[in-house]
Amino acid sequence: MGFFLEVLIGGLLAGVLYSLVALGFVLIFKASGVFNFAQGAMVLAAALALVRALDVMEQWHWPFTLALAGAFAFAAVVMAIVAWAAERLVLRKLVNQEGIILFMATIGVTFFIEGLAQSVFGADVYPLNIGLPKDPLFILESVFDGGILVNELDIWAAVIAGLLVTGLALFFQRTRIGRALRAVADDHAAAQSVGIPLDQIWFIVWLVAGLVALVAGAVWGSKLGVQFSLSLLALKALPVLILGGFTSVPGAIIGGLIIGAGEKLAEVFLGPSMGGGIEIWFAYVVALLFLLVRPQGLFGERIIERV
Amino acid sequence: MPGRIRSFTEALLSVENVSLTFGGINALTDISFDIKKGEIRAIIGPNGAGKSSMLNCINGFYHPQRGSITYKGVQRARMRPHEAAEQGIARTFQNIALFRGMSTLDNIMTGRNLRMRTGLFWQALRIGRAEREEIDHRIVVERIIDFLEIQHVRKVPVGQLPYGLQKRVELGRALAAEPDLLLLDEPMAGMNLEEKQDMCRFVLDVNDEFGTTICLIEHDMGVVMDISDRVVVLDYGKKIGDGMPDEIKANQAVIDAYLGVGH
Amino acid sequence: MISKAPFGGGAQIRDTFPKLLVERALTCGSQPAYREKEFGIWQTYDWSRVAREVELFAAGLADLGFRRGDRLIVAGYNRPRLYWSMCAAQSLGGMPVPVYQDSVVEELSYVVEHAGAHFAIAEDQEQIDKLLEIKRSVPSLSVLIYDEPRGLRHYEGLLSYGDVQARGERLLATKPDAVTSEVAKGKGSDDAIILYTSGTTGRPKGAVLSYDNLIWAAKTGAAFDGLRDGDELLSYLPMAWVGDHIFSYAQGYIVGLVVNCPESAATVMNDLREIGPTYYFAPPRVLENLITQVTIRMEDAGLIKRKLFQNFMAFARRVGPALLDGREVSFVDRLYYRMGELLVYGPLKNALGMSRIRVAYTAGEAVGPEIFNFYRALGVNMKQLYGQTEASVFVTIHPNGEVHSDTVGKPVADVELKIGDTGEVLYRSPGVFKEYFKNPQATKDTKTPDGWVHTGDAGYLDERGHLHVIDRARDVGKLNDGTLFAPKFIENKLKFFPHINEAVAFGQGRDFIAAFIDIDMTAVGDWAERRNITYSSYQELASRDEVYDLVQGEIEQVNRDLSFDQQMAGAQIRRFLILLKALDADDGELTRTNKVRRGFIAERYKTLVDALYDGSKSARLKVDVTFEDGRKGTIEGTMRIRDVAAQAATPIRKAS
Amino acid sequence: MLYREAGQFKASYRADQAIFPIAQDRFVAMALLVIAFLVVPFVATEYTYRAVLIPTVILSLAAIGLNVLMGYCGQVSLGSGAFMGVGAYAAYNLAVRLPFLNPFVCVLLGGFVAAAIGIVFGIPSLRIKGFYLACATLAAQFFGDWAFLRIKWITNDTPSGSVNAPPLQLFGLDLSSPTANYLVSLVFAVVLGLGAKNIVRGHIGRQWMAIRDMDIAAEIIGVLPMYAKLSAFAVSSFLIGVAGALWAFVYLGSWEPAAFDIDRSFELMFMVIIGGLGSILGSALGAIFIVLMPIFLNQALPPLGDVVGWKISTATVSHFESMIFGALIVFFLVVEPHGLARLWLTGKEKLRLWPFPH
Repeated sequence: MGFFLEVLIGGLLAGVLYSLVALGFVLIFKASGVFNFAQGAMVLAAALALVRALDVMEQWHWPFTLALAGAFAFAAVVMAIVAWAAERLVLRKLVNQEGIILFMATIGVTFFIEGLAQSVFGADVYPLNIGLPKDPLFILESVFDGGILVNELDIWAAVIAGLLVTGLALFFQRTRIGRALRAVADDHAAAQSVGIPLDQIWFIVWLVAGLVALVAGAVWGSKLGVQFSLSLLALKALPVLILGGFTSVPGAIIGGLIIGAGEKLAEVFLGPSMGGGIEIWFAYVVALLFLLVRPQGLFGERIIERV
Repeated sequence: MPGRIRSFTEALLSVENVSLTFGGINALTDISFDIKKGEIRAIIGPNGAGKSSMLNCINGFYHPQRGSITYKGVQRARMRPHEAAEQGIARTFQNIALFRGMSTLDNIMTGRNLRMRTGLFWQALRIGRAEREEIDHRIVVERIIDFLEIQHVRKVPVGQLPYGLQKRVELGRALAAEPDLLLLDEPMAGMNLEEKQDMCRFVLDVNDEFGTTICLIEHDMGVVMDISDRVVVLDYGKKIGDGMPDEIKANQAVIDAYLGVGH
Repeated sequence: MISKAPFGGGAQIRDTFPKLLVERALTCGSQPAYREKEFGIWQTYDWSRVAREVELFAAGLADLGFRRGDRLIVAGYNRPRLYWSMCAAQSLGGMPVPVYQDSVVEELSYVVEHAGAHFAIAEDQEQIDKLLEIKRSVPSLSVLIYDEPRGLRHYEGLLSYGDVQARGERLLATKPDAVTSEVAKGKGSDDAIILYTSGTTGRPKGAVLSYDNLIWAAKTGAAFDGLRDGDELLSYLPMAWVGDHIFSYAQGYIVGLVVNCPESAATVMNDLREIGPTYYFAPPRVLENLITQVTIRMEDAGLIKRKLFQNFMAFARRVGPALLDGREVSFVDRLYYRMGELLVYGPLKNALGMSRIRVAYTAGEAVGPEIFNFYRALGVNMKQLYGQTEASVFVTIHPNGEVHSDTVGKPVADVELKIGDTGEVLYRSPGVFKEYFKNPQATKDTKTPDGWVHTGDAGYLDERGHLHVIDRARDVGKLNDGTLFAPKFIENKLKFFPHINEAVAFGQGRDFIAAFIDIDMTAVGDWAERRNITYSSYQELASRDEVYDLVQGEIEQVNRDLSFDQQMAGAQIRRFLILLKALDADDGELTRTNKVRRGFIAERYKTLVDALYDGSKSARLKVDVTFEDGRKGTIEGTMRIRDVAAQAATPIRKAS
Repeated sequence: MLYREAGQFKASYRADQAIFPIAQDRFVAMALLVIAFLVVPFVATEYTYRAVLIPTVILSLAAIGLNVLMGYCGQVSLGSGAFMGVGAYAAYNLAVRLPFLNPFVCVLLGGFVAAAIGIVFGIPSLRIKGFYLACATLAAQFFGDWAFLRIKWITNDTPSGSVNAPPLQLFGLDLSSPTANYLVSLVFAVVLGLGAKNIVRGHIGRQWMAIRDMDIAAEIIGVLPMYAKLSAFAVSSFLIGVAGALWAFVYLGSWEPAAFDIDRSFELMFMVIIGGLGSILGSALGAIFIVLMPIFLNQALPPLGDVVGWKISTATVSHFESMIFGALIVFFLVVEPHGLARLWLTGKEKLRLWPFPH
């Protein structure tokens, strides 16, 4: 039982990180109807920018906090540039094309960003330390003997994710831009009425998604080290989206948790009997079965077809 | 040929007390009427009267919550659109629904697909049966192209055609299915007078040469009155008139609806 | 397609088209005879199919009471079935009477009545409607047959082409030789067809042509330009026109041309391109339109393409015709022309559907040399022919290697030409028509007892044996010394110059030719500007010395041309004056179609005409005019009269 | 300019519906075939076979397969790599378990197995569209990756997980030489490519395109979405599967699951987009392009780098590669969604209209 809980919690915490990536997708999809396959690549780019900048600044013997701040600032700027380029060079040109075309375009963007980021920042594995403690802790020792092992980093990750989500929630509810974004999600004409030009909105939303990617990159980076595999996170996040629905922030969170927990449990309890390594597809199969029952996802809106 | 009086007996399709709602909105309320074999039946009404919804019910794209639709004497349960097609119901759409990536010829050829049977293997070889079948149906389609006078755009992708021609191609695609019941959703919408007259001629010729029963929707009364045998008038999802064109012209409720009086 | 030989193969001498059809069906039954663009492809009918169609239709006609000598009106656009119906009528010893499909009810009605036809076949509803209207006033017209059923569903008392054939089938079942026996009775001397000439003056006249006429014409024409079995032809000109009847019908049977019928009049250009005929006829206006289209389309082309095009076309105009005529061309030029062929001429001919043309004719009106040569330059073997309905078309044609844009060629085999003392062209040939149907008077006027036919055209033969047609005979006069005087001929030569808008030549019954010149205000206007010659009004400009010099120069040029032309050398312009006012239809000086009304002008400007001939150096004009805004007024002024030196007659060489 | 269409009239529907209605095109096509079959074998070197010709030919076939699904039926798939794998492993298993079967028979059968699996993974397409479907196909991809790696039975329990193809021979003659490999692949590609072309211009192809262009209208005129979509999945997977089997048997010889991972899927998708959605010819052009581009970069970039004194490693080259591909995808989607094939057609039209501009 304790072991089960341990696995479960581990899974949930991993799921939080999936949610982080999924969030980026949702933001962009809501605002521009674009399924941004490049989200993973953005995570990679952000993390690379962050870690490389950090190294450089530490070489300059800046105090850690300052270096960290500087590095984040730099990474943020990089994401801003990415967002700007994406809007100016891709979205604007493909405005009111059907979704699938845009989707394929973002696959192109993915490859471009990956190539660029790696040729600029390098393609090795870079350990990232942003000061998050990594010690394992044991909780609930009173309940189970030996307690339950959780990684402190994961807890922090969860906290950060929590903050981020609340932040976004506030941003969407409270700020004018946030409301504008929601308006756009409903229909583009409405956006004009809010008084913010579409291209700006897209830029902003891509920027926000970029920042989310940065956070995700930072957390994953400090967990696994910054490396190419980060960009494959995108693939991890897809089932989350299918589950949660492309248009719902809470959906992303909950979907993330379900998938995270589900795949860990499956790996531990079913995996062995199936030769292991089933987590790479388990999430998908779950999502897929789910699709057939409820195509619009847990929280997505239903689409009514007309002639 | 205005004011022609033709009488028909056998009902091809009858609609009984059909009601349709979309999440609270009543698109259709308790509609009943019938379409007789061989006639030209018009459903008219101001925009948003529920005309298209009615058509969508008839060819199984929407499923009314209440009421029944009897076609060829069979009261039918929920049927999918392609089943309706198999039963000989073809239609055109208000805002043209052609296959933009395909040529005029191919678009009309798709109208024959129900009758084309050869399987993948023979298709891949494209010899013997497959090729013969293709040619046989091409012959039929060419007759239709000739009939609609669109020879000159035979091989042009429909996306490049002017609006009026696209409407014609769409009619051709419906005709290719050799339907018993042809549903036309605003065939003259957005046409100039000349195009409208052409379309009227085609509608009459179709009814005349192939004896096809036609049910057409229009929102402006003018044209329809001249070509249809009987007219149903809808307004806000309710039937407010049904009869010969002349009766309809005289019907006060109809006049009000068109003048926007009442409600 | 048919099991037994049609008509039982009874006929021996192939002296009628029905008999020729039998022969073709037997000897080359599976070769294509007719094609029609229908339902997206060229539906092809081979000879045995045609034979079968004709026999069935003929039988049907017979069953309907069509007898030897009856006439069948054929109304519509070129369609295989209409051609077949002609042959069917002939099978029964009847005469088809093709009519112009665009002729209005009145004209048509006259023809139907005059031909006394009981039968008519029409292409479609349009023609049927006309015939039905006629039927009311001409009750003798009893049987109406249609080809295209579209829209005729509710018409009463019509027969479809199919109905007739069905009747035919029934008849043949009981009486298998119903048609064959009739065909066997036919002789070459029988009347084959009546072609009504759309009368420019008075009622149309129906020229009756016999099989002998037509078969001679078809054979001679084919021999002249080496037409062969399987040559492709697009038949798009009115079936009522003798040319189409020879090319698309007679030569079909004689040579075995494949006759291709376009989808519709609107698609002719495209169909022409698809078929790529080897044998082609086009009236001058068609040729002109084509060139216009080409120029317009080239205008939107990029600079390089345009330059390329202009450059090569200019070159082609120099070398192309020479190559066609097989004259000496330097190796370099040949090479350059090959290049042009690849880059411009080939693609252009391809676009015009002329890639495969071996011989092309134009006739009718005079064709401008620049138009004519455009096609020769491209390597299209374009020729002029001169012909008439009464001659079964062929009188003269340009022989290969002797194509001169200023002549209409040499007489074809068996054609005798002579120039009447009035200068009128007369001919005699085996193709000469029998008579005008029910019109002995007209026949007598046109055809001399010994078989010479008056063309009504004035012309002459040069010593190359080429015929020049200069004018309608009735306009041609003579100077006192007896030299031929063809005013239109001279006026046209003058009008070739951009500065001359109109010209009026006098000379009938005078000692020499004098002319009024009406300058082209705009052309002369900017000519003057470029020489900064100042002027305030038309009158002033018209009386400037420089302008007189200009015009004089051009008149001398005309005289020089005339002098090359030993017939015309005597008829040169000796004096002229430039009118102070433009000739104007509002003043009745021109017809509404802008043709000069010579007589009227001679009257109105009598004083000036006299001045031209009494040797005075100037003449005074005072004349009422109507201005654009309709106000009346008078113009007066004095005009100088100039003498022009005559050129000595020069021997031919430099001509053409 | 080179076209001379006057006189090329069509007297039968068969002629009118021919793949190459224009004589000049027929000639070019024939010439290409002759070159590919008779000339190339005499000039190609071992390297060109291995690096260029064989990959191009086999991947063309795979691209045609994907194009059937994406370009003609409008169903996006990111799982084509896995389907190549299915074909490959199916063929492998048939070969090892039924040794009496000729390897090429196994290749074909592998295609059919892939078709079957394709239909299964196509079922979601009946409920879901667009990128939802894309995700579904990704599932196929990952499931494939996993199965090839973890299900030992598939790899016949080979410890390393890498498997070997049976020796290639037909009627006793050995086909292991590069030339033979090339010709074999070419035969498969040409024959199956022709078959695909025939299907897409027949009524089934029209049903696919109808679904692609406007699925609702298609259903209303009687197209069965299920039949249309699943048949597209089947045909597509069959072609891809055969290509996969060839890739394994003829090109790789011995291979590991990685040979059919998601990068292969993306590679194929790029071929289709760059080559031209909805064009058989485009698929081939795309394959040629995608195969040649890296080779070209590897040749061209390092020297260029030296010029500006910058040492370019192969890793960097591969990064450039993915940048360029990424950029190209966006470029084509923005500028010419119908890819190289459309560019080709436009050029051809210009030639036909020459000297006229339009």
